Amino acid sequence: MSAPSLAISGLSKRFGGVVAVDAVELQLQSGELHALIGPNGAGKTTLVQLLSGAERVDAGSIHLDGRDITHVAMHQRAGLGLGRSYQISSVFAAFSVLDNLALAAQARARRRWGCWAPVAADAVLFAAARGTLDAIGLSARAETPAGALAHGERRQLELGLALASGASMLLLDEPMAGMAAAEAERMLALIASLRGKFTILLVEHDMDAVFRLADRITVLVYGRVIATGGAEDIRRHPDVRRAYLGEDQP
Amino acid sequence: MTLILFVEQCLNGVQLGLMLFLLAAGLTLVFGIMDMINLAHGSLYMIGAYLAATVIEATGSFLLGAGAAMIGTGLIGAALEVSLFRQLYRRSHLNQVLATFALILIANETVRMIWGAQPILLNMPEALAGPVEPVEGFRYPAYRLAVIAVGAAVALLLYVMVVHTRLGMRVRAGASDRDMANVMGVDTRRLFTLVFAIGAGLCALAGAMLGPILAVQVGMGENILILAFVVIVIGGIGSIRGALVGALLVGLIDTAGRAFLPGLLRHVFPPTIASEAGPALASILIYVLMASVLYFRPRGLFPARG
Amino acid sequence: MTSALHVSARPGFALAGAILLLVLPLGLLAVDQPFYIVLASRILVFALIASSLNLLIGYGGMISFGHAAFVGIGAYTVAGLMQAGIVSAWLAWPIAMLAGAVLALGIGWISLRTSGVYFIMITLAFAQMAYYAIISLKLLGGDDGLSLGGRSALLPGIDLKADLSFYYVALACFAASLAFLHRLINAELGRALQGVRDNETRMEALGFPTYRIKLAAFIIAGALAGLGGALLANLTGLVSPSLLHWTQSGALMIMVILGGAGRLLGGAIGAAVLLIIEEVLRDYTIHWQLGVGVVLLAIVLFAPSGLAGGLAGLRQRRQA
Amino acid sequence: MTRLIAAALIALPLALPAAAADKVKIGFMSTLSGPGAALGVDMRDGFNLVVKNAGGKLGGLAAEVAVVDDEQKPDTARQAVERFTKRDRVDVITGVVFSNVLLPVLPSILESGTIFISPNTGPEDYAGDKCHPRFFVASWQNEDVPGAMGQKVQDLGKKNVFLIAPNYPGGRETLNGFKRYYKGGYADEVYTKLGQLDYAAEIADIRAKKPDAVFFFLPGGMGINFIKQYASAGLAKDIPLYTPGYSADEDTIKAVGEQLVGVLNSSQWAHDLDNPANKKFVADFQKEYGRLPTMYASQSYDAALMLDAAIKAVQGKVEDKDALAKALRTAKFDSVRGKFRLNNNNYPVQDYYLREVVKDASGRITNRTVGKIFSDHGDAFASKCKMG
Repeated sequence: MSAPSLAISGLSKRFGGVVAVDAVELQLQSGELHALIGPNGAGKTTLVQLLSGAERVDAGSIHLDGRDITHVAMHQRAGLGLGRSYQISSVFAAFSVLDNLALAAQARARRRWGCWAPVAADAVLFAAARGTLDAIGLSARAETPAGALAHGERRQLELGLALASGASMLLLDEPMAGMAAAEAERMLALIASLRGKFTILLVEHDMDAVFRLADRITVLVYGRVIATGGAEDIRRHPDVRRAYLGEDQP
Repeated sequence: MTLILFVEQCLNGVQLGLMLFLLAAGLTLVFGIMDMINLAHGSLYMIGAYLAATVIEATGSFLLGAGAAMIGTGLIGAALEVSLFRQLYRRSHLNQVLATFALILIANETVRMIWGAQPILLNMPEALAGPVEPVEGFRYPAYRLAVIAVGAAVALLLYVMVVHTRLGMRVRAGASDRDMANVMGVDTRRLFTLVFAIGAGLCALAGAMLGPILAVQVGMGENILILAFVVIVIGGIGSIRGALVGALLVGLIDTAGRAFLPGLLRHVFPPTIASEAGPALASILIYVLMASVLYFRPRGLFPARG
Repeated sequence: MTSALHVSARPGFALAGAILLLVLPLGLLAVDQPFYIVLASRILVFALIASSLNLLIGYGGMISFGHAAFVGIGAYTVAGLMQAGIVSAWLAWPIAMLAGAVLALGIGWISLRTSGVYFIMITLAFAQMAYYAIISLKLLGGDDGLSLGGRSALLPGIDLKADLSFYYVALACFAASLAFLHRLINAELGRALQGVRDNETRMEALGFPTYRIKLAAFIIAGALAGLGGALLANLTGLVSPSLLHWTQSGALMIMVILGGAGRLLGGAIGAAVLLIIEEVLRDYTIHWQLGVGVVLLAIVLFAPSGLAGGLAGLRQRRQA
Repeated sequence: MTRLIAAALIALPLALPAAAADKVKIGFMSTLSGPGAALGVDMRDGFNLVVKNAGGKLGGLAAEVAVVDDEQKPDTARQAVERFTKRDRVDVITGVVFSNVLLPVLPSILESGTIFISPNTGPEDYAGDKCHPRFFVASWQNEDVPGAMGQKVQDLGKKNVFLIAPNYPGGRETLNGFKRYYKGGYADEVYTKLGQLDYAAEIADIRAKKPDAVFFFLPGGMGINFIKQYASAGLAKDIPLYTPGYSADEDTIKAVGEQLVGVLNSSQWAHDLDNPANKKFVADFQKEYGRLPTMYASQSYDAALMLDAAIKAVQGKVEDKDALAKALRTAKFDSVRGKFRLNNNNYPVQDYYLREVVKDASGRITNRTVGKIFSDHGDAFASKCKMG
């Protein structure tokens, strides 16, 4: 096996007296779609926050492609190819959908300091943005302000931002949260299409989706990893059954 | 420096600090509970001082003047809260800053129209106009001592109110989590109006008591307002205890700077330079304190929220 | 246009504005009213300053309550240099911009680590520090301020003491600054800045160094405000600590909001409207500030997007 | 939008009437708000009294007096001066109370060719080599009045004096004037911020330093507060106060009362000076405004009289500023202070009196002239002035 794309070791985070993430060990192979599941309050979002750099790590380490990023600032992690989406859509409400994606494309091209040349005249950049626009199926909404999008569309844009920003590793925090069935299906297809092109850590509640999509699954309960493995292993894992179904161990 | 001088300057600092506290108390509650930046707080102080001056000149009674000013300004505050401020609570801070800045202009000109541009110079109440001699060889103006006593009493009263009464409990609940307080059935609308009115009344009390020491004039609220903001940022927005500590700190630093820095600087510079640089440096110290508190403990010394 | 964010200049509008501003003083001279040339210069200077603040408030979402500090340091730089015998505008004005930029770097370095209401307060605190620092400096006139011996020297043959030449220099500075701001907000940094205003966390997650982006905008605004201060010192012929007083910062914010935060011409329109209201009301009543207060309050309550925003809204409605 | 603004800018001046040649336009800029307001108000009233007595005229010309408030701020003054010189095109500007307001705007007034008559502050800057043919002082040089008091305190044999004044040119010059004639020792020399109203820290300092006299110069509301706080600290009985007349004049007496009784002060004028012009002035002023005039009112009244005489001398031709200036220089009028003439630097040469605040027979607290300190006194800088 090659060196893991993302390696998490002994990662811990506490808020006051509550241990939200407790000595988590996790490794993602390059190109893998790895699902992270667990009951409410298991610490999934906290883990994503720690990985993306939004929260400070108390203990443990995070390595991205062999590089220690435990204490690297959030924007620098993004620069190293770590992209994320948010559980609650976090887009640029005053920007049009296209401008949202253009901004992400600007991030990918690492262009920040230009003070003179108009970005709007940059055909290459906008071609990239339009590419993502087509990929996430929002071509018809290009000129709409993101704040005026429907919930499902905003989820699509949310993912689009992560895609366009040039990440190679995606942390997707419940991309289907609050979506209607048809929308969720489209999103699922979209994520499926990303498979193999990106290394993905997918946090999701929809078990059906998770078991269909994921190469491997990790189960987090009370901040601890109780199981990691393929879909079948997890389905049969006694600790997981107990956590989810309340089954007593014999 | 003699001990007497030191004690006297400390008392002066405490007196200034307690008056700042009266202003800061209302400001910090309004800021903490309603999340509202009210630049017009200083205007309430000015209005209170003018009301006090008018009643004192008409009746000759200082107590009557201070009382009438507190009630009158409290009512004005309540009316403002109901008519205007309610619409601003959910607005951005930028909008609040501008709307209340506009109120400053309106209040200044209205006062100028009613009372004229010349300052009103209040006299101290006759009984307190002289000095007292609490310790042999140490004389101190009776009026300033009275100001200290009233300030301390109000501080104590406020503390007891906030910490030990139902009203105070609601206020604290509101300061730490407004939505939760709402859910728990606290009638926040009435609570806000009440808190605002009390804050305005305290402003008026400060205005009335500082009237004879300073001057009742248009624009008197603007500089002291900024000091009050410094106080509440240092103390922690929403915290009465923080406001008291912050106010005393600012009062003492400001007085110490004015009293002792020129003397120290005079060893190096001629008097015109020393006496200009001294107070200015003391004023800078206050803002340095504020900036470092914001930098190292952004929530202030006594944060109201967790 | 594919990008809705892009602010395009309407050439006809810009040309008409330019011609008008160019012939305005000639018209005023024709009717023998040189005073209004001074007023127009004053408006141009404040338009420049307010536009620089608009970059922070309108485009960067940074509610800086201490912009007067940058204006003040620019003005004092020119006055101080003149006192030291350096009168060349080519030297003094860039140094004033540099001083504004350096002060902005220092203040921004610390202030930009805070956010929300704490940012408002800490910028206010720093501006007050600058205010008292100036008062304490006897070298720069302390509380009295400094009178300038004359105006800066620009080119042989151009005497800035003449109100007309000063007007055109102020116009040139304003136009250049506005053009620069126009390019800036459409360029990479400007769009990134607006992204930060809209959603800072997301910008960071996308890989933008948001702190440094804000700091860059802060420095640019500081430099432009420093230039504005340099012009202001030349216009009024005196600098005093009241230039840095917090109410000055408040007045600048008023201009931005009045005109329309986040609109290219917002600062300029706000400055013009506020100063003209002042000038007109002043002749009718000594209580002109009451009028300003009421207008301002009405705008905050009923037209929070400012005059430029209101006009744009009207235009859109007409087109729809 | 830009078009609108430009249109408004062009339209504005058209609405204003053009200047007529048959009147004299006077810009009266003074401090009418804040702690120094009482001074400006008295000066305005004194000036207006002359115009009113002459039926709205000065020197036979209809007088148009535009009164504006400088708010004691140089920036505000600067804009007001722009309006006076470039928009209203006044012939004469007068009224300024404070030197820190006057000094920054004086160059642009003089550059515009407008005449300035100072009814109050007489700065050192323009008394010596920078003296100017269009700058006149109708009051005194800043050192003169305190200088007289310095002489008196010297004569009283004081050895250890505490000095306090606001930190602005007028304040510094005032203490310099005192020090020019007082040769004893000093307990301290303190400068406060102009406009400061709470003197707790300084008074504590005085108590600790135990001087044998306090000389203070705190004009307007500042002085009123200082005296009250000084008395309430219980120092009034132990350490006597001395002051130039400005801080022991009728406005201060009205505000402070009893606590001022016995305070010695110096002045170039007093309301009990025995000359016909003064008797008429005091009576008219009291009748018109219902209060006793102050030094400020008398100076401003004299400034108006001086202008009146000069306009008469040039037979109303105020357009010729050189002639008007020359006429001002030699204007003959009955000054309320008796003997009065202008020195080669356009600053006064006059007598200086000692006054004492007393309670008179009717129980009224007021100033009484008790002696003369300087006779025919000119300032110390006139010799540096090159004007003939």
